[in-house]
Order: sequence, then C-alpha cells, then structure tokens
Amino acid sequence: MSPLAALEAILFVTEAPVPVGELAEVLEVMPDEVERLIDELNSNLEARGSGLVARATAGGWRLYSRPEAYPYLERFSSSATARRLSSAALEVLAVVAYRQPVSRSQIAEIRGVDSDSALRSLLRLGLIEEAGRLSLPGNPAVYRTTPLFLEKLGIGSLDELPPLADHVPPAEVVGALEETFRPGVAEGA
Amino acid sequence: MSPLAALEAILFVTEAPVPVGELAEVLEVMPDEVERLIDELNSNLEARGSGLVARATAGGWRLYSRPEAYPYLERFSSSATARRLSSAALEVLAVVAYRQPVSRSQIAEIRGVDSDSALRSLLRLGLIEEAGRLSLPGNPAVYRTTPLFLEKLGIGSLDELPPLADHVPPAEVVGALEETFRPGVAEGA
Amino acid sequence: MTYHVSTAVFEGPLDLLLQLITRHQVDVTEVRLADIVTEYLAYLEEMRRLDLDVTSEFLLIAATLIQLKAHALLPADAEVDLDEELALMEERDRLLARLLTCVTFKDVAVVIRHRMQEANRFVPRISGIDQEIAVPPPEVVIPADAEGLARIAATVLAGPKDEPDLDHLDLDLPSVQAAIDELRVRIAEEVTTGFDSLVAHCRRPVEVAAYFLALLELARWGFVEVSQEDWMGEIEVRHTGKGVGDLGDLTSEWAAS
Repeated sequence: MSPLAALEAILFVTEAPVPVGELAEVLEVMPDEVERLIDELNSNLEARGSGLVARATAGGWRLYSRPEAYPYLERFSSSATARRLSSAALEVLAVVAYRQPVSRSQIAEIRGVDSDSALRSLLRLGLIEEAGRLSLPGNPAVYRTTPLFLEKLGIGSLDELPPLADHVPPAEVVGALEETFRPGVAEGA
Repeated sequence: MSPLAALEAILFVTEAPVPVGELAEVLEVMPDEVERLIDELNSNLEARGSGLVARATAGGWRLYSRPEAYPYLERFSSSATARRLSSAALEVLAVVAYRQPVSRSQIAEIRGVDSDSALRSLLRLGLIEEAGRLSLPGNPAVYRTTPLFLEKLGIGSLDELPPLADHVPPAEVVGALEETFRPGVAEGA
Repeated sequence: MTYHVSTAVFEGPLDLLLQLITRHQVDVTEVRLADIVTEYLAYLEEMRRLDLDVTSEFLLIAATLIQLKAHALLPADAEVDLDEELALMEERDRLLARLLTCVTFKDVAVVIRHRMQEANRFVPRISGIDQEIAVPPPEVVIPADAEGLARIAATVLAGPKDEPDLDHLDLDLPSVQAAIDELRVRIAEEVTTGFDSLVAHCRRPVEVAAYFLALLELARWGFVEVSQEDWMGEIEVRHTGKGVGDLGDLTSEWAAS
C-alpha cells in the first residue's frame, strides 16, 4: 500500500486530528514528506470531485466531509449534525476561551450570574475540561478549553481566536454609559 | 455538489451501513442510480489509489479503510492521538464503571445517543470487556470494566470508585447579603 | 440561571441591566438612568413576589443603582461627604467595568457561534478504527482521574434531561435570538442582500418567521435598513454600518431563549 493510501486511511479512522509528527512516525517518512503527501491527497480529492477534504485543526490533520455535503448529512442523520449551544453556554465558553484557566466563581463574576448548568453542558460536550484546582477554601476547580474546542471552531490554536479587543463596545457607547451612571457632581468632587 | 460527492460524504460519516433505499431517498435519485454511483465511487477510489473502499455489509453500504492499511493502523493505534480517550468514550466508560454489567442498548438509553463506536474503542483499548449475554431476543452482550481500567485509574477495586452522590452539583448558596439588602430594595422600589 | 419575569427573559442582573439600558436608549448616546433604576427595582420586586431566587448579585447592583439615582437628584450645591462620594464613584466604575466586560463577551460569543457553525459543516467520521487490531495498545490515556470519572458518571446518569440548554436543531422551534445573532454576522458581511436569500436555507415556515422577527428587531436597533418596492416585492436588506460591537445589538427580549 502506498504511503498516500495509508495516510488517507489514518486520517479516516482517527477520532481526533493527528499531528504531522505522529503521521511521520506511523508512515515512517520525514515530516516534510507528510506535508507533501497531505497536499497530494487534497489535490487528488479535489480532482476526483470527492465529498471529502483533509483539514488542519487543533494542531493536527483529519478527514472531513465537504461543507457542501452538509445539507445531505442533515437529511441523512440528525446525529451527524451538531447540537446547538445555548446563548448562555456560548458566553461561558467565550469566557473560558479568553480567560483560561478560570474558576466557576470568576465566570459568575463576569456574567453576573451562576453558570453551573452551562458549565456542565460544556464539560459534557468535551469543549472544556478541568485544569487543576486553586489553593483557596473549598479548592475550586479551574477550567480550560480542550483540543476538541479548537477543532469545533476550525482553528489550529488559541492564538487564532478573534482578538477580544475587537469586541469591546465602541467609544460612543462607553461614553453614553458613563454619562448615564455619572453621579451628578462627581466631576466636581 | 454532485450526487457522487454527496454519496461519498454520507458513506464517510455514517456509523452503521446505509441501505440503498435510504441513500436513494437522501440523494433524491432512483435505487438503480445509487448502485451505479457506488460502482463509480469505488472505481474512482481505486483509480486515485485511495486507502478507502465502499463495501456492502449487513444490508447496507459504508466506507472502510482498505485491509492493506492494517499494519499502519496497528502502528497508529498506539500513537498518542489514538490512545487518548474521546469525551464520548470517557462518558461510556463512566457509565460502564458505575452500572456494570450493562448492555449496549442500556448505555444508549442512559446517554440518549448511540454509543457503538465509543464502545468499540473501549473494547479495543482493553478498558472494558464482555461479561456475558442477556437472555433477551438477540442475546445482547453486557460489558464490565477490566483490571486495566482499575490500574489506569489508580484504584485497587471497584469499591474504591468515588460515590456518585458526592458529585451532585451543590445547591446555590445565597449570601447573607441578601437579607441585609432586601429591606433597602423594597423601600427603593 | 435563566429568569422569566413578565415579558423579560434574562440571565442574571447584568443581563437584565443591559436589556433595560437597550430598551431605554433614546439614541446611542442617551440613556435615562432614572427609568432604568425604577424598572430594575420593579423587576426585583416581582421576582421576590414570584419567589424567584433574588441573589446577592441582584441586590448589590440594586444598591449601587439606588445610590447613583439618589445622587443624581441632589441639588448641585448640596453638601456631600467626600469619602462617600469617592466610594460611590468606585462602585459606579466597578459596575461600568462589569457591564462592558459582560457586553464584550456577549459580543465575541456571537462570533464564536458563527465560526462554530461554519466549522460544523465539515463533519468528521467518529467511528474510529474499523479493523480488528490484534495487539492492544500498551498505554491508553484516560483523561480523568477517579473523581473526574465520578463527576462524569453523575452528570450522564442524571440523564439528558439535565441539559435544558441543549436543543436540537431539527426538533425544536427556531430561536429568534439565534437568528438575530446569525443575521448580524451575515448582513455585516454581505452589506446588501434580500430577505429571500437570507432565509434560503430554511425548510419550515416557522423558521422563516423566526428570521423575519429577527430582521424586524435588527431594523428597530438601526443595524439594518429594510425596504420593499411593493407588497409582493423582494424585501431588500442593507447594513447601516453600525458595528457589531454596538451595545444595542446585544440584548433583546428574545435573549436567553
């Protein structure tokens, strides 16, 4: 069997993205050669009008169906298509992504509300995981995102998260809020 | 997207073989056409030297890795990526640990989704094993954890598994502040 | 924790406050503090009547709001205690900082949802190795300890019902808030588009209705302009150029559904 065919079989059976280094070991070729084989695989897939594509996510490679096939997959099976996260779960996920490692009470401080059920959902879905415990009373756990989160977001590493600064409200909104909440004579005090 | 590419995507993501009739419905073509497409898919796969093949088993079709890939997959199965349990597998392992002996359909009922591939992974990794068969139609197998599971978890016997009751999420403790502030709120309103 | 009170659905006191601010926003640079404080306290009173859990968070923020409102009512030449004044300003700054942080994360969460939806269309195979591998791998890695496994078991055995905030795309009614989130990103990208193309992927009338409500909501906030040549004509949708970071876009009565 050619290394190309073996590469495709591995990217097919894997349950998580496989780093280039591991592929090189299994295929017994140099990492450069792995990258070349992946390129060749993708051009082969493309040329044959295949419904599959090899993608790099979460620091590794894996085969996926092409997005154009998604409507068929939705029709075919509901389990192949992902469940939708609630707005609350998504907000908690955003806080964990940018503030990790972060504790339950730190998340509650930012959101102004307890987020236990959202946290449980995210843990269960494998998008976040425990990353140790704080040496505080009660030894609260801290959480971080998992490689699965990166894969589900389609990015290679946390560095590729959208910059948080781009999402701070614009100056006019901040100004309006400050104006609203300013005590009458605060300026003079 | 061509019906051929859509067919390939479906046979790729499916966990169980898909009958021709179901493929015809999803692809909105006649069953004869499905058979023709499968033939075309297999000659395409062959022509591009793919590591995959579409095969009919148990009344349906599905993509498989080619048998020649075996030595590579064997080596891959001991790579870091393949050795790490997925979150689905971890969930199934937790269910088997606390409910053993337990059958496939009991696990599916508890989790609310089919767990076949996670079960297969756990069996392959030697963390669970068959523990006999139920005297029900089809004689379904029941599963239990193995000594390897105890060793990996660092406990001597199943009795040392932490009791479940300890992990029910605690009820929210409302601070004493509430009482302090309540009269103020009522007055202000 | 989601609160359903009167017509509002909110996730805790910061979310409630943000919703009230949006509702009482005259334009983007003017918000009426007095209205917000009165309504905020009215919600707390109603929550108490409904026996909902009015947590200390709600009350701490209420205390700050009451003080700010009282302060605003003082005559300009009134004598004030400088220490009290400084303490109040600190409280105010803390509240503002929390509101802005909360808004920032709500905003970036929308982008994360969008990215996940895009990535979600690439579906991986999850069936694992399909050939019988004779030799078991030497060193399986269980990414949890005994305590961790017990926690997972407790959650799983509690059953799928334990996850009220997971809804299934195909079964549940569409969420207007989700449609708002999605349209905001899509319209910002496409600038000018038609309603028909925005709902091209919908398969049920009820989904189209959700998008229509979402579009009305976006028009109300000035995020989009909507026009229609005649009553049977295509509904044209234009992005007004207001940023996705705008406070007004973030909260609505459809939130947290």
